[in-house]
Parts: sequence; structure tokens; C-alpha cells
Amino acid sequence: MKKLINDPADVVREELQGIEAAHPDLVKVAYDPFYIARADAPVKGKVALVSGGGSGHEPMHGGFVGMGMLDAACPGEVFTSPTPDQMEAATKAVDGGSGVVHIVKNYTGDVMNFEMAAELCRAEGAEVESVVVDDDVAVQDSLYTAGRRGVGATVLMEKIAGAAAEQKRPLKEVADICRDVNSNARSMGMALTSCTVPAAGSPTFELGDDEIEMGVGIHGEPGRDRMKMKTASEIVDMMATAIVDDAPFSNGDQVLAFVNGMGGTPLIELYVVYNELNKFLAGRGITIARNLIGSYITSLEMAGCSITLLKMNDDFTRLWDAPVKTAGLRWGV
Amino acid sequence: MKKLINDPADVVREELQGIEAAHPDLVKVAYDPFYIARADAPVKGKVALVSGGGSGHEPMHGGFVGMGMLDAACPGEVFTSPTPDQMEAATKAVDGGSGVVHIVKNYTGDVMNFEMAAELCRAEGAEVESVVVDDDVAVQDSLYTAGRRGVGATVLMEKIAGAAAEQKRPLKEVADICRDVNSNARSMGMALTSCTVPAAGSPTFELGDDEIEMGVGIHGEPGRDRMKMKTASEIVDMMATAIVDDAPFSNGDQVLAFVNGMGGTPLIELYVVYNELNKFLAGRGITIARNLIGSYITSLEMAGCSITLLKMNDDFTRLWDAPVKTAGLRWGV
Amino acid sequence: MSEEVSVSYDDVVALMKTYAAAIAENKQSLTELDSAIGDADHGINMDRGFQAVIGKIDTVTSGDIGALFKTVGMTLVSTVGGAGGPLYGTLFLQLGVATAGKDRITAEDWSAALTAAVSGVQARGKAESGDKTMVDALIPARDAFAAALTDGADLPAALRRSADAAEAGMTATIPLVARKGRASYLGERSAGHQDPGATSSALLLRTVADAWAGDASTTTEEAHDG
Amino acid sequence: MSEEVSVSYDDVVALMKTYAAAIAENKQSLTELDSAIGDADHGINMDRGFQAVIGKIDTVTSGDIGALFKTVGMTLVSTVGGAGGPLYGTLFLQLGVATAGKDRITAEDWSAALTAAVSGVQARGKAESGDKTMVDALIPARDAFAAALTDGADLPAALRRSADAAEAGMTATIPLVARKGRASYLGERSAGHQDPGATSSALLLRTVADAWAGDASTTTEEAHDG
Ligand SMILES: Nc1ncnc2c1ncn2[C@@H]1O[C@H](COP(=O)(O)OP(=O)(O)O)[C@@H](O)[C@H]1O
Ligand SMILES: Nc1ncnc2c1ncn2[C@@H]1O[C@H](COP(=O)(O)OP(=O)(O)O)[C@@H](O)[C@H]1O
Ligand SMILES: [Mg+2]
Ligand SMILES: [Mg+2]
Ligand SMILES: [Mg+2]
Ligand SMILES: [Mg+2]
Repeated sequence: MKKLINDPADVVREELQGIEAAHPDLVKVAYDPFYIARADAPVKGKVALVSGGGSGHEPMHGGFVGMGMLDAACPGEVFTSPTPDQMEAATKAVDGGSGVVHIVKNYTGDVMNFEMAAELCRAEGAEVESVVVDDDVAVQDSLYTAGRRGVGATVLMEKIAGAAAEQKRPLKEVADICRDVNSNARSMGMALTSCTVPAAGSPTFELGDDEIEMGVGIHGEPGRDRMKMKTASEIVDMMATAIVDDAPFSNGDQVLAFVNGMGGTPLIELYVVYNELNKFLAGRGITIARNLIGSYITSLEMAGCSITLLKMNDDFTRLWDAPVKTAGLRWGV
Repeated sequence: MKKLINDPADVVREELQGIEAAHPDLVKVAYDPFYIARADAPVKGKVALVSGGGSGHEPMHGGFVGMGMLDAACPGEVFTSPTPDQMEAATKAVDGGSGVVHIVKNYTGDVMNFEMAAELCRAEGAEVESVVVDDDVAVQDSLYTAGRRGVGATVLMEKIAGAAAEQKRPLKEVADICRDVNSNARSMGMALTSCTVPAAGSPTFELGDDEIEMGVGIHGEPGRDRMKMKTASEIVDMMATAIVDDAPFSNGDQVLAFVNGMGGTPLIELYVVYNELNKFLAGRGITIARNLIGSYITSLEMAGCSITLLKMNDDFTRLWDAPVKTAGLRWGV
Repeated sequence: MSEEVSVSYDDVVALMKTYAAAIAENKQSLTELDSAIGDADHGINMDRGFQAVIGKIDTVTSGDIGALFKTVGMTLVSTVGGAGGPLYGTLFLQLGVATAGKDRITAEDWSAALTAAVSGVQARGKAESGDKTMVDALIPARDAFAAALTDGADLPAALRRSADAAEAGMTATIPLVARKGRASYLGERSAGHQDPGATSSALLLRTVADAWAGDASTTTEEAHDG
Repeated sequence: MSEEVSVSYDDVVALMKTYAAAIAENKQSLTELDSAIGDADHGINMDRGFQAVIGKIDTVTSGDIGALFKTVGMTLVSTVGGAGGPLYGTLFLQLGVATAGKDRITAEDWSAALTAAVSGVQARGKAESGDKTMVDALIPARDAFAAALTDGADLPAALRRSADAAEAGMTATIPLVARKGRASYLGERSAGHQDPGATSSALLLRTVADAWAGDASTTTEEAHDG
């Protein structure tokens, strides 16, 4: 394992120290327990957005803390859900009196830890709404599984709901916007290579020199299918077909197209993928109204990409365009 | 070789189509020959900035075209300098009547092609100033070599000079700011893994499972030394020492610290590196006044990082903070 | 009723230390199991949690076994994360609730505690038998322990039967298709792999059986019926 | 002066096609040489350029060898990029300047053209003999060709001596430490590797020698002393 780290046990702490040193204008960092909060938190009269998850997906979530997006992020160990005490402390630190939304990606660990945290917070009188993101069409959704994983839609939800919160919309409405984003978004990912969890020291999975993992999860969970390497055009076709056929996209729709790098994918490839996606959607009569291209929800150094489509409406578009000032996403200010 | 591409021969064209489809508000793309220009070019009365180089370093340069930064970028084939006809066409397309600066990274190919282009442009009456970036301390600078390579300082130069041009400063002054940035900046890079040029199909160099290449170039050129894997702290110490000892940094200085990922490096590692750099500089009495952390000048999917330090002055700081609106760098607007 | 053998506060402390050592020793193999059908962190997570437990356990000096288990549970909740954190945290918290105020625990106490712990894990994780989770080791362990007591086994013997049942349950997860947790994303592809959580749970029950096997440290007392 | 052998317009067209084929065939080995001390693209770049030349060459029908070489040079400049583009572009542009208006070229013409081409490459790249560049193949080729003519050799023989000298110059780059181009970044580490540009240049001279070896396609004419 070759990584730009010191001791694997210290990676998250040292990353936080780096973030604290780099962005004092945007965030403040707490170490016991770990969380990252907006520099100006709590913002009085604003619904606060708290998210979190395992580390190793940077810039998500810590890089999305700031004006117009998250109020706090709780980083777990690499690929491991954070703990309830982190979420509880973060929630208290950013609660501006108008309630807090917990944005939870649908993984058993995240869901259970956030559940315990919400119980603790509510016991102390905080108003907490939990929303679960589950947009990954790679996973069969059924009563007999943990359900779909939360992936790319999380980034879009944090931006759009963050803008709504900034406009001082009430708790219920902000939480409903989150749910609305979730039900109008679908994602699918694929990997060209595995990633290596620092503490594990060896690749999470093995892929042949001519193999790809279609439908991979953001923690290197195996996907739908292992298959032979394909062209970008074939790969996009498979992913976009799975997404579009799942609903809710149809001819005439306006979408936000998010082409995401998994961490080890060069930008040049993401633009090749975007080009293919653009052609694919044009063929289905779907218009890309907004886009996001880059590595925003990553899996350490995994090479590969994911595609997320969000069906847009006027409110989503205005909220997406609203100013945002975070280390990972910034415009309008 | 596993990459998200179709035919290696089409990578650059398809990337450009992706960029064109994604950012019509920022840029327009020409295909014969290839260049990317500001959507509103030529901007009358403003000095135009043109850069270019091999592809595979994205977002540099195409991702830096837009308000407050470049007027045009000429993408060559992957890791291959573009040709004079591209530079000539781009120069003509963005010349707003106040002259054009060519920002040239110091590689034999880039220098010769830009030289031919400048000859062609001048022959047709255009006012062109060429500036050469050569900030890489990994390479011995002597009369008997091609001199130092141009690396990280290019990004900083394009931002700072771009802001100066936006303020309608005259040609000579904008070119002098470029030269000033160059003489106050130093960089050094290292690689954990090689990269693979799509048309070549196999890694440019081989590195053992426990080896790193210190002083690597952005085209996978071998560096100063191949050595055993080290901790982030040791690696930063070696790079930062080489930079700081080269000049022009001393106790009491304010610098811009740029921690750059090579393309395959996860952001979590860049923050660990930034943390080490911050401690190192504090130990030397050097203050980080501004920073930039991310993958901005890359080498395809190479894992590794580079560090660039730029000694700041008040003008640089104001120009750095000025609004910029490009696909790769954006703030203040 | 059989001759009463019970477990002291110090036995429980010793158990926690032994289990922490066992987790440390099996850290890599647990993580490898998790890399086949999960995200390659189960051993790492459990080890981080139990190292923290080790750091904390000697600061608890109440002599109250329930308080000790609760401390273990709280420590796990705040250091393990992932699915393992809330689940093992709940398991030990419920052991603590069931043994609150006791300085020794009998076979009956343990049976009740195990029952509470398994219920807690199921309430938190909503997993049923056969979902390919730690529950598949815990339910058989609980049932075998209760059955052994009914059969008149003494504590060491019952603990051995409980550990055997946990291991059988663990092995039985191999062919199962996961319906809960991260492995459920794999669908059919999860079959053929042993569940990591069931493995760490079986290891817990085996460690209990070995630690409280009736050697010097486990005190045999007069039955005091009641 | 020896019996005059000269090269026709069609011979030059044939040469360009043969060289393009030779580059295509050696694309990978040239790129491999470049990956040792450069950036692994020399063969790819040259091949892209000469494939473009092939696409263009039949559109030139003037019969003017100088115009043909200039088209080759311009095509290389606008398709090769890197260091190779301006250098090989200049080489062919200068061959074109030196042979402008000719429909046949003699040994003397070729000597003058080679001299102009080498000067052009040196003016553009500022490399001297021994800098470990294509110049290390070109200078010996130019000099050997001129010396052969002085010695009274005919065109085919002189071309062979020129190609031999280019290859010797190419091989002689192996121990050199590069002082120009990308390989110079390596310092001492560039020694021990053959220069890719010298290799493609030696290949050019060898292809010329083979193509114009005096077989059916190369016309032997009466000397017309002039
Ligand atoms: N809903 C659930 N109920 C009971 N046990 C579960 C559940 N989900 C997962 N598990 C157990 O958790 C184990 C994985 O733990 P761990 O790897 O620490 O967490 P994560 O899956 O978050 O990485 C699985 O092997 C399984 O035994
Ligand atoms: N200044 C120079 N003068 C002459 N030849 C040079 C010079 N610099 C480089 N070369 C030649 O160019 C070759 C490399 O060409 P190529 O790989 O196509 O370009 P690049 O180095 O830009 O990738 C070298 O092997 C060398 O022979
Ligand atoms: Mg996990
Ligand atoms: Mg090159
Ligand atoms: Mg796990
Ligand atoms: Mg090269």
C-alpha cells in the first residue's frame, strides 16, 4: 500500500487538522468527538443541515460545509459510519433554534448510528428530521434487503436543501425538499480498479487487468456484475439505461447530470463520459439543464465513475443556482 | 490499460466535445484546429492570455478558460505540445486589440511550437509577448540542460495574470506579472504510481510496490531519485526543503501554498499533506496567506502530489482574490 | 437445579480483556471476511472499539457487573461506528441492563442477559434468523444456553453448548443470501461467504465459554436457590 | 565527377510512403525508447504526423520536389506537436526550400538539402553534436554524404554511407548524458539509453538509402555536368 499518509490510525485526525488549517474562514473543526461545523454556526433562525458518513469520500461531506450547503459534517473512520456521539455533538453545535435535518445515506451502519443520535438529540429537546438517501439503482430494492445505497444524490441534496435552508424555509419544508430530491434522483457507479482502506492495507477487491465492476458501491462493495472492459460509450450506455429505465425520467424532461469521478479517475475521462451521456440523453429526448462534473463523492483512489440524474423543476433549479461557499463547491459568491 | 475512453486516437476530440456540451456559458470550442476560447472572446481592450500544452493535465489549461483567467487554451494530444497552427488560430480568435500573452511551460516542444506560433502571429501584425514558466526545483537548472520544467506555478500565474488582464492592465505589465509570479514560485512533485498514455497503452514507468519517484515530471518523466516509500511527513519534508532552500522564501514571508494532486490522489491525502506542509512552514517562520488544495495540474491517473509555493505581495494577493469564473476554478462570482 | 456456579466481577473484566485480545488476533481475518461481502473493516472496527474498552475498563471500579457491561456498550457505540458499533454497543448495553447491580452472575442471570442482548440487537437491526448476520450466531447461542440449563447442565457445560451453537450458526451463514446489512447489496453473490458479524459473535461466545470454564477464576458456590 | 544518378518526384513520393510505413512499424519501439528518458510519445507523435502526410501527399501534384517536401514539413508542424513536430517540420521545410522548383534531385542537390535541413534543425532546437538528440544522427549523415561525394562515390553508395553514419551516430547517443530536450531533466540518469529522435532520424536516412538505392525506380541519366 502506497499512500500519502503517516500512520493509518491517524489519517482522519490529520485530514481534519489539514482542513482546519486550510479553511478557517469556512469551517471550525472539533476533535472530541470529530465534526466539522460552519465557521459561523449556529446560524440563528436557519434550519441546520447535518450529514456524515465514513471518511474516504472527500470532498463529501466535510468539503460541503459552509454557506448554502451543510452546517456540519461528521467524519467516521475511513468507510465506517461515524458514531452517535459525533452526530449528537454536531447537531447541538449547529442547531440555530429552527430544527436540524439529518441527511443519512442508506447504509445499515449510518442509519443505525444516526437513529441513535436522533434519539439522544430528541431526548434533550432538539427538533430533528431524518432523511435517508437511497438512489443507487445498482442495488435491487426489496423488502428483503437493506434497500438501495445512498450515493451521488447526496451531493445534490446537500446543495439544494442547503440553499433552501439558507432562505430560512422551515424544517418540514427543507426535509421534504430532501425527500423530493431523493425520489427524483437515480445513480449508478462502476469501477476500473479497487481501492485500499488504509487500515486494511490491501485492496478491498481484486479486478483483472481487463475487468470492470459494474454497479460498484462507494466503499468498494461489489456491484451488479463483473464484466470485461468496455468502451466509454458502452459503459455509459449500460449505466444510463439502468438509471433512465428505473424512472422517473422521460422524454421532454430537464435533468441535472452529475458525472462523478471515484477518486482515481482523471478529469479528461470524466469529460469523455459526459460527452457520451449527453449523446445518450439527447437520444432519449432528455435535456441536461444543469451539470456537475468532477470527483465529489469518492472512494479513496478507486478509478471509475458514477452517473447521477436528477429530474429538475423550477424550485430545484433556483436552489441549485443559489450561491454556495464551501471548500468543495463554490459559486455565486 | 483500463480507461473510460473509446479509441485512444479520439480522446482529445471527445473530451473537447464534452467540455463544449458542459460549459457553453463559459467557453466555445474550435475543432480545426483544436482550441478552447472564452465564450465572450475577443474581449475588447483587454490583454488576452493564451496557454496550452499536452492534454492529460486537466483541468489545466482548458478548465481555466473564462472570466478572470485564460482567454484561450490549446490542447495538444495527450502529453504532447500542441502545434503552432492551434496557437495561431487561438491567438487570433481572442486578440481584443490590446495584445496577447503566451504562457508557455518550459518544455522543448512547447517552447518551439509557441515560438513558431509567435513568429506566425507577429508576421501578421499581432502583438505577442511570450512568457516561460520554469518553477520545478526537481530539475537541475544549468546552461547545459533544457532548464527547469514548468509545473504548478502555471496555474497560479494564469489566475493572477488573468485577474490583472481583467483589470485592463497593459500588455507589458501583464507579461511582467507573469514573469514575477514565475520568479517567486517554486515547485516539486512526486509520484506513487505511474500513468499510462492512452495511445501508448502501458505505464510510462515502472515503480516497485514500495517505491516512490521523487521529483517526477507531469508527463511521468523520471525525477531526482527513486526511493523507498516514506511517510507523508517525510515526503513533505523532502519536497518543502528542496523548495524553500532554492529561494526565494525566508522567515517572515507570506506565501500561497498550493498542494496539488497528480490525478489519482484522493483528496483525503492532499489534506494530510497540507497539514504536514503547514507544520513545516510554521517551523521556518513562513506564513501561509492563501492556499489551493486539489487536483489542478495533473498527469492522467498518476498518484502523487506536488507542492508549489509562491511568495506573495499585496498585488498578488488582490489579484488572487479577484473573481474568477472557469470550469476549474471559481470564486467571487 | 444443578449446583450453582457463578461468575465474579473480575471474571467479567478478564473476559473483556480476553475477548479484546481475541479480536486483535482475528482482526485481519474478520476484515478479510468483510472484504468478500462488505467493506473490509469489520475487524478494524471491532479492534478499535475493544482497544478503547481495554483503555476504559480499569477506570470502572464499582464492582457492578451491569455498570461494567454498560461502559463496554457505551464505549463501543462511540468508537466502533458502522453497523458493528450500534449492534455490539446495544448487545453490551442490554447485557448491562439485565445484570444491573449484580456483583456475581449465575447461569440463570446469563440466560436472561443473553436473551435481553439478542432482543436488543434485533430491535436495533431488524434482522431475523437466516438474514446472514450476527443474529444467526446469537439466536442459537441464546437458545442452546437456555436448553442446556433446562437439561440440567452446569454453567461451564451450558456455555460450551452455547458456543458450539454459535459456531454452528456462524458456519450456517455461509450458504445464505444476505438480507440485511451491506452484504444484502450483493444479492445471490453473497452466498458462499461466512458472515463477519456472525464470526465475531461466535468468537465472543467461545471466549465466554473458555473464560468462564470453571477453572480457578470462576467460583463455585453453594446453590442459594433464588 | 561520377556518372550522375538522380531522384525523381515519384521517387520522393515513394520515399515518404516508405518512411511513413517504417515509422508505423517502429511506432512502439520509438515510444519505448522515449519512455525510458522522455514521455513515451515519440513513436506515437511521428506516426500521427506521417499518417497525415500520407493522407496529403497525393493531393500535391505539382511535380515540384521542393513543394512536396514543404507540404510534408507543414503537415508535420501542424500534426506532430511536441519537440518532434517543429524539428522534423523544420527538417522537411528546409529540404523543401533547398529543392524548390526541382523535378529531379542529384547527389549534389541532396547534399545541399541535407546541409540546409540540419542547419534548420539546429537553429530551431539549438542542439550541438553530443547533446543526445536527433542532431547526433543528422550531422554525421550530412558529413558522411558530403565526404562520400568528395571520394567519388555515386548517389546510392553515398546514401549508404550517410545511413551508416546516422546509425553510428544514433548508437553513439547511448552513453551520452542529454543536454537538450526532455531527457536532459534526467541528468546522469539519461546515460545508457538510445535517443528516440536520433533513432527516427537514422531510420529516415536508412529509408532514403534503401528507397533511392539505384533500383528500377531511380533513374540513371547521362551526366549533364551542371
Ligand atoms: N441489520 C442488521 N442486524 C444485525 N446484524 C447486522 C445487520 N446489518 C449488519 N449486521 C452485521 O454487521 C456486520 C458488519 O459489521 P461492520 O463491518 O462492522 O459494519 P459495516 O457493514 O457498517 O461496515 C455484518 O457481518 C452483520 O453480521
Ligand atoms: N533541442 C533539441 N534539438 C534537437 N532535437 C531535440 C531537441 N529536443 C529534443 N530533441 C529530439 O526530440 C526527441 C523527442 O521527440 P518527441 O518525443 O516527439 O517530443 P517530446 O520530447 O516533446 O515528447 C528527442 O529524442 C530528441 O532527439
Ligand atoms: Mg464499514
Ligand atoms: Mg511529448
Ligand atoms: Mg464492514
Ligand atoms: Mg516524447
